[in-house]
Amino acid sequence: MSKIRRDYENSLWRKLVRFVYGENDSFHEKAGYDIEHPETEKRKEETFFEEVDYTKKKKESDKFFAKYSAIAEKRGEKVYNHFYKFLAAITCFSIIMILLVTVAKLPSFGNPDNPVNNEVSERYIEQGLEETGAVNIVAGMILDYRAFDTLGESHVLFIACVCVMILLRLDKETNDPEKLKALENDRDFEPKNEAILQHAAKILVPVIILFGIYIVLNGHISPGGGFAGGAIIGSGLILYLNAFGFKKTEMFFTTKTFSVVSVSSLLFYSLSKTYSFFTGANDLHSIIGPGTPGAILSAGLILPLNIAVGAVVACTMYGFYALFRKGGI
Amino acid sequence: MEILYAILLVFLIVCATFACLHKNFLTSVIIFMSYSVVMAIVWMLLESPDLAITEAAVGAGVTSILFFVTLKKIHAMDQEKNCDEETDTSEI
Amino acid sequence: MLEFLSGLNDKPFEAVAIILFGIGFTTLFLHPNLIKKIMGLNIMDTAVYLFLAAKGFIYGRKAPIVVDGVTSMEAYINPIPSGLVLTGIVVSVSVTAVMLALTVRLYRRYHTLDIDEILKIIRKEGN
Amino acid sequence: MDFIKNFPFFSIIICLVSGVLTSVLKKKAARYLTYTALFVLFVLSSLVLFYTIQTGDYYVYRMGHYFAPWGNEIRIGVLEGIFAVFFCIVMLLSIVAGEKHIDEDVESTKINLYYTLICLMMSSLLALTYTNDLFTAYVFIEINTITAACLVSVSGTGRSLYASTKYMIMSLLGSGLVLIGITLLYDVTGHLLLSNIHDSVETIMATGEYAAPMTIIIALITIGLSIKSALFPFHSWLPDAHTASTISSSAILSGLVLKGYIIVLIKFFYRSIGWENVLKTGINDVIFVFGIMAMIVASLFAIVQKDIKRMVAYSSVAQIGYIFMGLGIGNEIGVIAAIFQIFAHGVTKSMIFISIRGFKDVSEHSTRFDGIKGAALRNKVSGVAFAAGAFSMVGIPFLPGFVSKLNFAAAAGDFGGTKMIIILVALAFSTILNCIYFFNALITLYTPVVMSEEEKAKRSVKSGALYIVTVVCFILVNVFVGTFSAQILDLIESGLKMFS
Repeated sequence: MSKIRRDYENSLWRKLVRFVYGENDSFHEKAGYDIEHPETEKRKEETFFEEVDYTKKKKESDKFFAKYSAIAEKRGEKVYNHFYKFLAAITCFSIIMILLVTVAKLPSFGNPDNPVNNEVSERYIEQGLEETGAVNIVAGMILDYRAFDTLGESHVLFIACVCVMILLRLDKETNDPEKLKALENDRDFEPKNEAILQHAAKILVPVIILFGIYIVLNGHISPGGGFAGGAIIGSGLILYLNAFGFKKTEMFFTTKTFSVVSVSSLLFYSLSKTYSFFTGANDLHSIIGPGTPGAILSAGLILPLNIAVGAVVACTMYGFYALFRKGGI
Repeated sequence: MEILYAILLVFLIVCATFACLHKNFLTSVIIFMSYSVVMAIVWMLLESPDLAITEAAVGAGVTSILFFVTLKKIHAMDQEKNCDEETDTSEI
Repeated sequence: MLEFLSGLNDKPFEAVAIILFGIGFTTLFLHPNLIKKIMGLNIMDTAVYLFLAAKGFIYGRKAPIVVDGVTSMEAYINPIPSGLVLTGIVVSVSVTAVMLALTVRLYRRYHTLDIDEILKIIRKEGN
Repeated sequence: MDFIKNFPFFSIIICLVSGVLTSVLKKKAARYLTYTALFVLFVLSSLVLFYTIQTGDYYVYRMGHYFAPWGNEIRIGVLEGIFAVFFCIVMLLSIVAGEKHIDEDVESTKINLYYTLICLMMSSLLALTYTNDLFTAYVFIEINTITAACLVSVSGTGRSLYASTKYMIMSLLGSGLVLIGITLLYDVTGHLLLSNIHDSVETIMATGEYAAPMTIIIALITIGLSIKSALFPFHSWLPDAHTASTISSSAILSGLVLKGYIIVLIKFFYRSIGWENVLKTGINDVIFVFGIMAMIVASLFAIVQKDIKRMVAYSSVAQIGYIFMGLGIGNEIGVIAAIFQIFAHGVTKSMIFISIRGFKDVSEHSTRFDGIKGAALRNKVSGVAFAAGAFSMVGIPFLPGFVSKLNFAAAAGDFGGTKMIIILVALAFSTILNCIYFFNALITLYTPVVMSEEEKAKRSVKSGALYIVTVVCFILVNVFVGTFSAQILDLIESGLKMFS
């Protein structure tokens, strides 16, 4: 009998019901990182009065009373928890149903005469090649037609890196004891220099970084571009850091290179785009021509911009990992 | 061709639910990584290769690495706290 | 009851995208644990981008890479959603990185990942 | 094309470039670069404002060689000019006032990164006012969210980290809804440019083919943006965020960040959906109800607070309720009153937060009511500033708060019907509540406290001369906005005409 009971207990449906109704033991991380919930244990081995002298009994009853008021307050909170979770589950479910109903009424999937395929996308495809010179129309659209979005985009990545720096960077001259303690034990988290990882990295890292550079350089010809290539180069650097440790990576990638590379490529991006926007807005002739499509050095500004964006993305991705791991780049 | 769409989409939904429902963090991050990879494949099917490469490199790659490094950092802080207080914590 | 959902059967990708959006939204909204919240956030964002990419797809047309000079509109799908989703993916990564940095700092300060627990500790200690 | 038309674009690029540069400069260099950048911005924006007033019509600035639906475009009219000048003034004054206190709160090695956040926050605010494209607005909303969350958590105390996480989660819920709204809107109309969307929306409203999804889209974007601008039911992140952050961050957060999203909402209502269609869908009544509830309930919450900063934060939630109530009334004067309230609240609330930090200096870093008893007598300047801010919030003439309350009453009068009664009752009731908690704070601040000698020594730290000068400037700006409100209202009216 108990075997069926136990199967029923941890079957998926029972878990979903308990998730919806908020008994949080199926999700509350017992195995994970939370501290065990003290009050559930405490209540089990709670002892009542024994024969003790008056002062001790007074203290005992005070503690006893405090515990009961805690339990009452805890129950109030539990009721609130249940109510809040139930209400929240209802709102989420209603939002999903409303969205499903609206999507059912929207134009159908994949038919050519949707309102989306209008003269805007037609011009991107028809004149995309000779106006921007980019074989990959999406890259042409991102870096030439709607370049202001992508300018904002690379600044989103830059500001995220600044935020992570503010939060996680451990500077030597901070007087905050908690930070200094964190500073030492980060240092001893050097990777463990296993032979397997190092041999694999010796083969993989050059291939990954070469592939990343290929994706960046061919951004305007084949799919990919600055973001994808930068992320690939960034993960190649992370693999190198994991395999050979901080000392070796700091030989060629320190805070100085990080700030020089990311700031110079962001400045190049902003200034070149300022030039092309300014010339465009005031109908001046800009010296950047679309070049012969298909060749590497074609598509006007798109190639240098792809390299700049690739550099920013690579530095930022590596910066994220190094800041999390070591509290400094 | 339809069957492939159906299999991938069902896989996506299953991955998403289990990534959120699973108790252990490491397993849910791995399930999340597979969710990103399958999403990259779905974008290949939807004829947009740019997104597939970016999602694979950025979504499956860097986001999962950040999750792993956060778990490692938290586990490290847990160990350091434990050697102060000698309470046991379960393995990841 | 399901006749108003009948419009969905020829729209597989959008329906799945909305379901994934629901899963992500619910997890972000309901789950007390911070790492699961961030995962829910990621699932919510990728679901919206799947929806956006599915809107650009046209049956029988190829990816918007000009192949041997053919530049007629009938040969390629709509490039605009791809451009928007590319921008969106990088936004999701940067937001995830900032949220994870906050989680690490919170764990270093409060040694728990449960946001309700943290509120209790703040109320008790006052800072 | 005369050169002055480039200034809005130049101001955005100046912010972005100075943001990137400050991340590598030293502390002092980064500080002065930010000041010069913001001052140049102020000059450029005021020149653009005068230019648009002279020409009397908006102009469109094409970013790059391709016209609007294909390339990006920003659109500058009188209203955008006023917003830009307002943002520059409040940002500049908040940072200069907080200079000495930022050194105390933020780690010395990270102060240049703090100024990076300030510059990029400024660029996102300017881009949000100028942009005419919905997806560019989404990208800069994200920049705004990340910078605001980091401004809250920059001081690094446990409470600010918790407030920043909570703010980030609620804000990302909001931008998730905005993103799915934009996707559905793009799918139904086929355009991302606000003015082109308007034509497709007209046809949709006429044929009624996608009418149901249209209301859902408007509802999604409105709810998303109201979550981000802390409208009443979604305001739970605001009190924690404003109490825990540093002096300039809380001034900027309450004065400017909330306003950026409301500007995008007004632009979305006016330019892409069209004000009549919004009235037809009835979304403005929902906003009206939430605004009224915010005015009443948030003021009640503010009364029971024991910490002066939390009290002011809850009064911010009430003032945001005013703005949304103004939008919800539905007639032209209501929107004008709401926009004037954006300026009035921005200028006054930043001054109040700055003055609270002055009290904190002279009462051993405690902002609780029992801690700051009599603080205004010790720190005269912030006492006067807080009094001016309180009078403006309560609605004493010659101060901005009074003029906005007057406009709301006029808008209610013009609209008439049951709404008028509700508005007038709500206005009167919330003004009384305002009086209760602001005068209560004033009384505690001005009650003399007998202190022993060493207590007096401990509590008489002198805030710098720069702080005093900027607080005086803040008071002058407030009085200016209060007295010249007639001209400002005309500017807003003419701006609104060319806004759609």
